[in-house]
Amino acid sequence: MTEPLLRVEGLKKYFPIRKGLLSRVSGHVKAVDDVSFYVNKGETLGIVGESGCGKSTTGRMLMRLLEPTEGKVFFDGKELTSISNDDMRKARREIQMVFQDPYASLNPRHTIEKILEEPLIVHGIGDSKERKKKVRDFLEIVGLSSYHAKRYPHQFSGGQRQRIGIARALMTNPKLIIADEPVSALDVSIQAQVLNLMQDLQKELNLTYIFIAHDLGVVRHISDRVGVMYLGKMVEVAVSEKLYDKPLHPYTQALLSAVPVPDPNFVREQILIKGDIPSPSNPPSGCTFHTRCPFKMDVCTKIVPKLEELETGHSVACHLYGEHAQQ
Amino acid sequence: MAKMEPKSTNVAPQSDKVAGPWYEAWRSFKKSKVAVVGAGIVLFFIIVALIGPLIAPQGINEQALGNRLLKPSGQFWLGTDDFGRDILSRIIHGARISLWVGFFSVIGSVVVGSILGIVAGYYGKWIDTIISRVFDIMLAFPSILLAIAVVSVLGPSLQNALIAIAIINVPNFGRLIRSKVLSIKEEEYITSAKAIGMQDIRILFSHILPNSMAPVIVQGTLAIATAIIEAAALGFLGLGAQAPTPEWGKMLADARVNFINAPWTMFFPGLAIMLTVLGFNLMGDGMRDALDPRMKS
Amino acid sequence: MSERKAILQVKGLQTSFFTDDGVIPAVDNIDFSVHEGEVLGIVGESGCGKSVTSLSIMGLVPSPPGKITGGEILFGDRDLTKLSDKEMRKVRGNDVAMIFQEPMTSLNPLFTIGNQLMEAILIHKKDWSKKQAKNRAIEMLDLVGLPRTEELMKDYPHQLSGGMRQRVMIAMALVCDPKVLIADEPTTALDVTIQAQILALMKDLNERLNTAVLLITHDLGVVAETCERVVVMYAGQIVEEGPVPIIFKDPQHPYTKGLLQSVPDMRFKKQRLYSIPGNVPKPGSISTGCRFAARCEFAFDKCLTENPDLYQTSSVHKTRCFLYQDQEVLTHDRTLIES
Amino acid sequence: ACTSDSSDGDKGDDGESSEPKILVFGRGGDSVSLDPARATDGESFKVTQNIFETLLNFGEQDTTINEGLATKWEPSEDGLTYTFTLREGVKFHDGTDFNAEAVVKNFERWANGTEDQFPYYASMFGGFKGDEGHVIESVTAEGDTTVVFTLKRPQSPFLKNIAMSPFAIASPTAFEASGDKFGDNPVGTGPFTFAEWKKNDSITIDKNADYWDKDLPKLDKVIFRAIPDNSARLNALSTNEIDLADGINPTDTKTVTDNAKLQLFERPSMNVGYLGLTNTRPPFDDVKVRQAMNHAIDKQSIIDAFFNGGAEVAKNPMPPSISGYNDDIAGYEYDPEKAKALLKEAGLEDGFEMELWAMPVPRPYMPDGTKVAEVIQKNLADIGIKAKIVSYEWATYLEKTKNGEADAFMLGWTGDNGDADNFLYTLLDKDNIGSNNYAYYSNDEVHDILINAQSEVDEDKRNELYAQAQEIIFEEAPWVPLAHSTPLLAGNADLVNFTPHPTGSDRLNKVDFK
Amino acid sequence: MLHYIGRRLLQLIPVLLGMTFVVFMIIRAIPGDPAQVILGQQASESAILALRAKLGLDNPWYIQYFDYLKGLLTGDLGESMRTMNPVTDEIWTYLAATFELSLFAIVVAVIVGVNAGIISAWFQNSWFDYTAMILALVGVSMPIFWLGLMLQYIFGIELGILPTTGREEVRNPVESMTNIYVLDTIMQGRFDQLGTVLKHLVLPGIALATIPMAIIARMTRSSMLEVMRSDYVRTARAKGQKMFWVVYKHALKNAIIPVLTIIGLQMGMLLGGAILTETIFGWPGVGRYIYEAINFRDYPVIQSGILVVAFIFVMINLVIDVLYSLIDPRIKYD
Ligand SMILES: Nc1ncnc2c1ncn2[C@@H]1O[C@H](COP(=O)(O)OP(=O)(O)OP(=O)(O)O)[C@@H](O)[C@H]1O
Ligand SMILES: Nc1ncnc2c1ncn2[C@@H]1O[C@H](COP(=O)(O)OP(=O)(O)OP(=O)(O)O)[C@@H](O)[C@H]1O
Ligand SMILES: [Mg+2]
Ligand SMILES: [Mg+2]
Repeated sequence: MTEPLLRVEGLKKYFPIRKGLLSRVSGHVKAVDDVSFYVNKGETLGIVGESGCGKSTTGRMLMRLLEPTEGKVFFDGKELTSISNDDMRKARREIQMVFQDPYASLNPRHTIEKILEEPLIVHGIGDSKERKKKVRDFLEIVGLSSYHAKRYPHQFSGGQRQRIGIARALMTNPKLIIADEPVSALDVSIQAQVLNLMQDLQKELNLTYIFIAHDLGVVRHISDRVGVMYLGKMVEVAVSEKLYDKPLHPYTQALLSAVPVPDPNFVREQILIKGDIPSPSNPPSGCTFHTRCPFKMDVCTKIVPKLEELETGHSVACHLYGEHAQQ
Repeated sequence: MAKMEPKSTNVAPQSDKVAGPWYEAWRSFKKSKVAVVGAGIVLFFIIVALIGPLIAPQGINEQALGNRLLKPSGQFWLGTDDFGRDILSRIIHGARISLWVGFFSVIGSVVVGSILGIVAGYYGKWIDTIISRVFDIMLAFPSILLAIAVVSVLGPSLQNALIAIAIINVPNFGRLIRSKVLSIKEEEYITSAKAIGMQDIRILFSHILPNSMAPVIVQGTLAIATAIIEAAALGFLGLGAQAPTPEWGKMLADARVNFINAPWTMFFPGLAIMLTVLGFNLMGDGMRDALDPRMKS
Repeated sequence: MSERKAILQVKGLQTSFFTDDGVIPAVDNIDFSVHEGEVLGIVGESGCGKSVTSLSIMGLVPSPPGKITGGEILFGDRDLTKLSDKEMRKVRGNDVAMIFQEPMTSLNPLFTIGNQLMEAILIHKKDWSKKQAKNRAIEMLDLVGLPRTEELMKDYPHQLSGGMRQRVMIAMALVCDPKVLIADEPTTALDVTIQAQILALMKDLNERLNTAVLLITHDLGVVAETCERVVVMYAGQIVEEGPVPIIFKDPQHPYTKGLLQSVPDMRFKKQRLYSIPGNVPKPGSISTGCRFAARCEFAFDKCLTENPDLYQTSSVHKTRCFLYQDQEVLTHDRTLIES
Repeated sequence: ACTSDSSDGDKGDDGESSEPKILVFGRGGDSVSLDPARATDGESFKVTQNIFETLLNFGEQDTTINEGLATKWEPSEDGLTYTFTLREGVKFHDGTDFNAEAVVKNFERWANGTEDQFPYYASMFGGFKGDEGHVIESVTAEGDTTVVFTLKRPQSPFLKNIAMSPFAIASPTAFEASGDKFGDNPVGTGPFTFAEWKKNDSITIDKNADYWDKDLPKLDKVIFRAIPDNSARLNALSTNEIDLADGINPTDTKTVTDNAKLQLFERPSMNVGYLGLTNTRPPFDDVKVRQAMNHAIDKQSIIDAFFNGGAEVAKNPMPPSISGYNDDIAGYEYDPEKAKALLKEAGLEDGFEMELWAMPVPRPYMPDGTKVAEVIQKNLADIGIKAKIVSYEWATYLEKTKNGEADAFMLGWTGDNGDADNFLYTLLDKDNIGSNNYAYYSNDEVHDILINAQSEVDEDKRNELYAQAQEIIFEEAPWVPLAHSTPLLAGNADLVNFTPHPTGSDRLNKVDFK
Repeated sequence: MLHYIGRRLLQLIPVLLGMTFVVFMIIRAIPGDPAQVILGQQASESAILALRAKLGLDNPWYIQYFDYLKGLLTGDLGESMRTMNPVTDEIWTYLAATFELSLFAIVVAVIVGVNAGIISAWFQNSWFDYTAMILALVGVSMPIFWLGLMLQYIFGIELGILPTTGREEVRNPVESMTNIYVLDTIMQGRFDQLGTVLKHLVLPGIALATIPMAIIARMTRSSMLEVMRSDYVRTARAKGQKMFWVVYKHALKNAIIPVLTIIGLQMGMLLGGAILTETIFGWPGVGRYIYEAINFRDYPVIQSGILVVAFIFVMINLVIDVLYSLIDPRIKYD
């Protein structure tokens, strides 16, 4: 197998909780706890999971916008986690990000032109004239017009702003785009426009996406493979057809069954799981899902299940399928 | 791809006018009656300050001891002081002094406060601790006492009063900028600037600073108001402008001996202070509403 | 279905905001009714006036700048828009109750759950003792499936998770047995697994207590799963109304159609999503003609100059589109579309 | 534990006199210490003057010598011994007897003290026991009522010194018992006893029922109240919150006289306000320039405007009320032309630039320094001198002028004991450069004259010497003497027998309400 | 909670220590010799030298500073150079006077300011709102010394209905126990005196209250407006609660938190910064005490006075923070 574009090994992020007089570290929020995955060139990896499970933290660590507590990130053969800050800064030309809130991620005091030109200036690409031209080109590519260049973010609708966010990510011809909930803030009809745009661009520019979302429908639509996260851990990764058709992890099953389907005639078998997500600062022992799991076994409270490939392209971290399955 | 979006957009009128954030702020500023009144008052005093010598009916230092303490009249609209000088003319000249002190002391504290605030907020760590502690110490002082002490060290004069006022306001701006920097640092567009690979210094100057300007401008306007009062208070205590400068606070102090027999000598300079300060306060309020979207209803 | 009595009727309701930038008709001439014991959904994109509609019913439109400028809201035979402040207070929470989108911020952070629940009771049951109120409150907390209710009464909102808070909100809305419960996007802020719990609870309560529910949402999935009838809003107007199975199977208004097609379905992968071009117009920026005309692929000249009425296309189905102006056009168009 | 405290003021309902007579005296500041020997400030003496008594008293409104606790005093021929006969039947407020022993103990207390404890003693009697300059050889009691002072050398103002407030006789029992704290609980023989001190606010003294003069005092209680601000004090007077106020602005004269409920008092002048010219700083090292300055300033209009006429134009460094005053001196008349001519002679016909220092606080000799400075500035501008008014805080001002940092500075002096020496020697002798000779004026001839005068016992000869000195000083013009002001007080119209004293410490024993 | 308070007090130490140093250096940088001012203009040179020696002013500054700190450690604030009394003894009476006045002012300011703010927010854009807010703006723009003088002129001189200086009718003095006269007179049952004491409080109290009142009113209004837009206020209204209770129960409790900060700051400001008012109204307060000490270069009084005022200021803020946690269950200090 050829080396994937991006490979992540044992990524962890523990946020210290400080307390007391000398702000001693009294504990940790285990936002991301030992996550490994890879993304092949040209494909889209979707990451889903409920709020606070560590999706964004993972995304940010890939670009070292957050320094990982542990773990390695390999991009295009290079290990990103060990290079200097300045080298990392330069490497960001190849990896770009699209953010959830298209308004908050655009500086309200800059014109669109300035916002889009900035990545080029930062990486010293082209002269002023070329840059301006490129800005206009990309505006057209994402479906806006060049006369929009002189405007300010607040003068655009949500969908248009997200197009600007995407255009900015594209300016430096990156190989990988990490999109953190790029459509969550958008209305359904606008969401479709942006999803289509992203798909078109991927084909045209041969992009690789990591697509973070909590909407399972959207993730299925856009992803080739999907990873499901729960409480800082990756509990299941599979090619999207397999995941949606035959989810293995009880959490994935519950999640899929909880999503309302826009079809009044569709009767699904609902697995209602009880309770709330536990706090990541004090995660349950063993399998972190055992507190809510309908199939809980003794072993689940003790041993952390490993993410293991059950069949090609389908990995799951659950004792139901491992060596303890017989119990 | 053309299919994705038809050319029709419902966004903003197609006018060529670039409605930037400052322009927007200006528009909502204009809409606020209070703000406009405030700006009007301020403008009035600025004009008075600029062309004062041309419009003042009399000179400021023309003593005519024969005309002492005359009541307001057709000739002396606001009466005369105990040197027989025209109070109106002196108030007109005083506008220049008060505005001068107001503006420059605030500019001084903004510059120094901003530098300290940015350094503290952006670099954090022990530098932040030290600067913040120093601010704490300064803020724990009763500010007027601190000003008095500073002027006492430097010697009473208008210029030193200005310096003292600038000094006591430094921690206010320092803290404001620091907290602004800290909060803007967490904004998504800063993360996105980092994500495109932008250098720290550039982020600071191109993103953080411009976005912290709005509250500084608002705070600055309001601080001018306070600075004018503080300067007058120092003048009143004899620690500000020196005779025969027609500084309003000093005029008030000089008039105190005539408190009972010539109350107008005290009334009008005080009124002038109050009006100017009111103007700046109104304007600052209006600007806050215009610049702070949170306050918009 | 139609024999069920309408308990809440909204007729020609108009609510506008008088702002510095001009008058914004956030809700423009809408009619619908809520029947006894049913779950009626309102869907539409952000800013189309869903919340303003519900606030108008409650008499809670922020004023200034908002104001109900026309129409009537009949509860039984009383017009809520005409009630005095005092009379309206008796309706709120007692006859019509409401829960909001954000369970995080809808509870007062500085008072205990118990205090807030008992307040809701004692406002309307003036002759009740504290003890009675307390018992009732605990009973309601049990009803919405909350654990250790006695202690919960002494807890503050921040000590509860989002899902629990939303349950408290529901309990609080139901303490006085209202006839109608308005739920404005009650699950949008919650995670899917929690959303599923809450929706199940609401459906269950609706069946058990026979409270009519007006469920506002932008999630078509929620509507499909929970509601009997649905009202589709677009830019301050109702564009389509009818029973859920019919509308999902046979949407008439081009907007509804587009909306249904643009939702990615989790069950299967489409190559490409349908997308409605353009953006939702800003309220107040529409001059004449059909509000959807600019984004509509079927639009013709008339659509740009005249605003269509809400046409009755069957006994239970209404659509605001010239395509359905009369039956002829209707059938003509049907064939056209289906071909 | 005052045994003699019978008039319990407000609370006691003593049958006949229905209303206790209370005088509220408003003044500029609080006292520092009520131990007269330690105090240095006028506000303290104002109070101690009424709690304590001195062996000799000044005249009611002058500085002549009158009987006090001593009824007789006899200097020896050579001026080296003084014999005092003490009043009998006088008791301290603590009930102990006043006698010769007590007087001796007081003088011993001071003579064994240190400069920081009893500064006035040191400066009036030339130091302490053992010091070379110490004037007093011994103080001895001869019987109960006779005290004999033996001096090392004649001291002409000796009796005047004895009459000064700091040398009031305190109860030895009390000061021995309370030591350093005596100032908080003073015990004297005076017409009033100490009652209460609310710091920075008020001091209350009560009638001494056992006072040796059975007719006095008339008042039951006096409350000294600190109201720092001059106008506020006058307000308080007009609203009847106080009965008597000192430090009345001259400009308020009319306000007082127009008010039928008020009356104005003038304190006889014993001061001089002047514009000092630092004689060592160019161009003031040139006598021509100094004379020009003298001619340039229009003293009369200054007095009219800012002393409200309540002052006399000064031509000498001491006021006319003091014996030795030389009235033959003509003074420099206001004549800008002459001033210009003098400047021209000095080679400064184009004028020059200078700093004009103005005191920041009102003083009895100068009610409003900066305003007077403004007029002077104007006067100087008329002859081409550009003066910039400079002011410092009082403490700084004193230090800097003392260091000779000012070109020209406004200052003044109030006599301590009404003696010419206390003006001429203190202010203008070269011995006092770096101390009270702020003008750095140094003239050997003047010095010799003044030293001679100090031990000259013959009054006429002394006066002759002082007249000479004034002559020279006039010619040399180290200052521009400006005014001898008459400090003003105002009081309730019902107040009678109030006689303000030139030293600033008033005895209130005869004061009464109509 | 106690833990938190302890921590705050510990954190206070470097600040106060820093302050002592700053004050120490500043006042020694002020030209002017304490001995000279204390002894007066007419003092002889030798007396001045002797006093300097006695006050230890001849020692190098670091020794003086060290001595001062040593004293502080044992709770000794030093002795006034001028009166030779321990500062600890003296400052209490001044503090009490200031405390009484500021408390009166702040109570007036809070009662009027908070209610004006609430009503303005409740009836936003009504005539009451406009008038109150214009008055508040005029209030914050007021030079306090001018206001004080105007009040004296109008009420003291023109109308003659209120006393213009001091704390009491001096002819009928209050027997001071706590030196907070309102308290003293009540404890002694002297209600006639209480009346006059209150009368004396009115003018300086109003002068002092104006600015905080205006600031509090504005702050309350904007805080209330924000809270009134909040979801939980809408919830309360949706329950059918009366507007009065919505405002005074649900909204006020939330809105008061930022206002409390302002109240604390203003209270601190009044305690230390009322020099002008205290001078104009002849109030023997701590601001004037320190100001006069500056004029007299009474180093120990300046140093300790400012230290005490700063300490109180910080303590007030601490009390306010503790109040927060009582009001807001979300705030937990530990
Ligand atoms: N800077 C931080 N300090 C401490 N904890 C943090 C920090 N950032 C995130 N966390 C915690 O880490 C966990 C994971 O956060 P993250 O933002 O990655 O979640 P997410 O899956 O993206 O959630 P969402 O869907 O809400 O965006 C959360 O519990 C969060 O509280
Ligand atoms: N307080 C207000 N002032 C001015 N305009 C308002 C106000 N509240 C609502 N509007 C206008 O009314 C329109 C309808 O708002 P509403 O809140 O009902 O939308 P919604 O359908 O509930 O949207 P969402 O799904 O985002 O909650 C909005 O477009 C907005 O412009
Ligand atoms: Mg996230
Ligand atoms: Mg809504």
